[in-house]
Amino acid sequence: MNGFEVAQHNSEDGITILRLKGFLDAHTAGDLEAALQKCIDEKKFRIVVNFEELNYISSAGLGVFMGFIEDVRENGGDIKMTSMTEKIFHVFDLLGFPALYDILKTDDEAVERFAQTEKE
Amino acid sequence: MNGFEVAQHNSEDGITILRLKGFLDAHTAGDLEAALQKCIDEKKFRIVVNFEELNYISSAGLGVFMGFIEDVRENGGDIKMTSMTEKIFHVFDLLGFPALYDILKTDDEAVERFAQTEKE
Amino acid sequence: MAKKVKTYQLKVPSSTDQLEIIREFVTGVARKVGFREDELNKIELAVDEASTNVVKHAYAYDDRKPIEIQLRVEPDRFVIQITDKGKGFKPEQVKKPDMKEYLAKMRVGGLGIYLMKTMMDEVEFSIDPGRKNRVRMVKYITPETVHPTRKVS
Amino acid sequence: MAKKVKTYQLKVPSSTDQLEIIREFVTGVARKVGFREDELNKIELAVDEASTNVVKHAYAYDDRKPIEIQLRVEPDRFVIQITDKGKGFKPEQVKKPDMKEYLAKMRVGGLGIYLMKTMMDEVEFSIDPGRKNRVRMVKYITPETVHPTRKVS
Ligand SMILES: Nc1ncnc2c1ncn2[C@@H]1O[C@H](COP(=O)(O)OP(=O)(O)O)[C@@H](O)[C@H]1O
Ligand SMILES: Nc1ncnc2c1ncn2[C@@H]1O[C@H](COP(=O)(O)OP(=O)(O)O)[C@@H](O)[C@H]1O
Repeated sequence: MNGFEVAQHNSEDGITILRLKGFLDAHTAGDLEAALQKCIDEKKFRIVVNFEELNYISSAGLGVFMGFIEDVRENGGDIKMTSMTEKIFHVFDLLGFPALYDILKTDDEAVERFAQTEKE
Repeated sequence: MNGFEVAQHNSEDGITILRLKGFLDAHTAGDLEAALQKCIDEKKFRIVVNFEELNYISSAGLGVFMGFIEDVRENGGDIKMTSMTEKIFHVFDLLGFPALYDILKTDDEAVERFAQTEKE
Repeated sequence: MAKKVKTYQLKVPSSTDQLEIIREFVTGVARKVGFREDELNKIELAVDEASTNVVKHAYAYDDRKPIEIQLRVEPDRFVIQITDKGKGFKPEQVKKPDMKEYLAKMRVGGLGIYLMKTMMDEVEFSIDPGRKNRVRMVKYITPETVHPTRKVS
Repeated sequence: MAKKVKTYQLKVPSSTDQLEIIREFVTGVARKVGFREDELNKIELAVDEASTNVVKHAYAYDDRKPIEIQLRVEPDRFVIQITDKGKGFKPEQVKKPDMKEYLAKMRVGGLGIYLMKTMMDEVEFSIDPGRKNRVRMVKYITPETVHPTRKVS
């Protein structure tokens, strides 16, 4: 069946990209939590989460991001979100998440955004 | 969801090709029956059934072919089957259908086979 | 002639690894009803949230307990009932989350019932702790929610 | 410690347009058990044939009647029970089709029970006409039938 996967890529500019795939619900949220916790443990606070291949998200999945964003930002980093399908964006949008998170079209835009913040 | 479709193509050499798609079970067998009945009614007795995009077949689907083969052959025609996936062939094979039906790799082979019978 | 009503029932162990089977069952029936893709997505999410609550809150992750989903397809509505025999709760005390405050405080949970209410046309709880706690959610069958090829009665 | 058994139950109207939902439910659970793709195909076909028989023979296409599918995942076996309250039949009088004769005479039906028996490890009927007719089919969970990553108990 479907399942859920997180693939981690480390870009050369010290940014970590997490590519989500499949179905993010109360069953699989723990996997995302583990992946984000690993970033924190390794002091990788500049995180891009790519949603391109994510087919589904429930509030359990949304909650994971809420659980980490504060910690990440306090350490000078951020969680930026990219490449959401309309279906997924709809849920984020409905809950007003765009007010709290940077939601961008592409990973490049997210990386660019990190570079800008650096300069400031 | 899945459903079932039959697409009919008439080749120039008077052969009718039926391309099956989707799931052939007791619910959808009637659609195949209607398509074959239409061939008979139009006196198209040289029939190629292409299974390439058929994902599933149950005995209700197998039964449809049994219901027409005699009639078709008595009229000098045949039902030849092509492009089965391993999954589908497995069911036909298990029941010994290859002894009764020409099961071929491609539509071209089936057309060729019809041409040969013509010459004999 | 009486209008036809079709009923469906699914009973699975109460654990999060069943959510996928539950979602597929409900969307399978809802797709057959003729609901549009975006309505299917809403129904799927509402059912997931309600089922997750049963697993988490009603039974505290005890997978020996059953979760029961009942569907009724009526001429003008699709009715989903999710039943547990768990500890129950006071739905009237669950506040609608203030999303501004929610986001400001970066809370982790508390969105499930809100999403259910947003996704469905009716959401109603009936609670009898330990015996029968049930959430009943309704999606109307209208020209807006179903495919045009489906004739709405 | 007692070995864990998980049970699942599905109840849908008895009509052929439910076959897809039935197949998806059973293969969904069986996939979770860890069965290999070819075993999933066999289970899917056996369940379809048994369910088709209920729709066709037990209830003669009366879709107000329910068809019930029960699944049990035991440590070493996957048990499927399909129950109807229809007219029943005498399973011992259903002859194994002679495929040579079958093909020679180009018969149209009569393959369902044969396929069920070929696809599954055990097939057993218990008949009580009008009350409870049940076919019980078993697929063993062995290193041959499940994926290597799944640990067989
Ligand atoms: N089926 C249920 N059984 C018991 N309590 C429930 C049930 N559904 C909801 N609740 C209660 O309602 C509260 C709000 O639920 P919800 O909005 O889904 O948010 P969350 O599950 O994230 O807490 C839960 O925290 C729980 O106390
Ligand atoms: N659930 C059932 N209720 C009543 N009769 C049944 C049932 N299942 C099978 N039968 C009987 O057994 C016969 C053989 O079934 P089967 O091998 O599936 O072939 P077919 O359904 O094509 O006749 C059927 O014709 C029917 O008389």
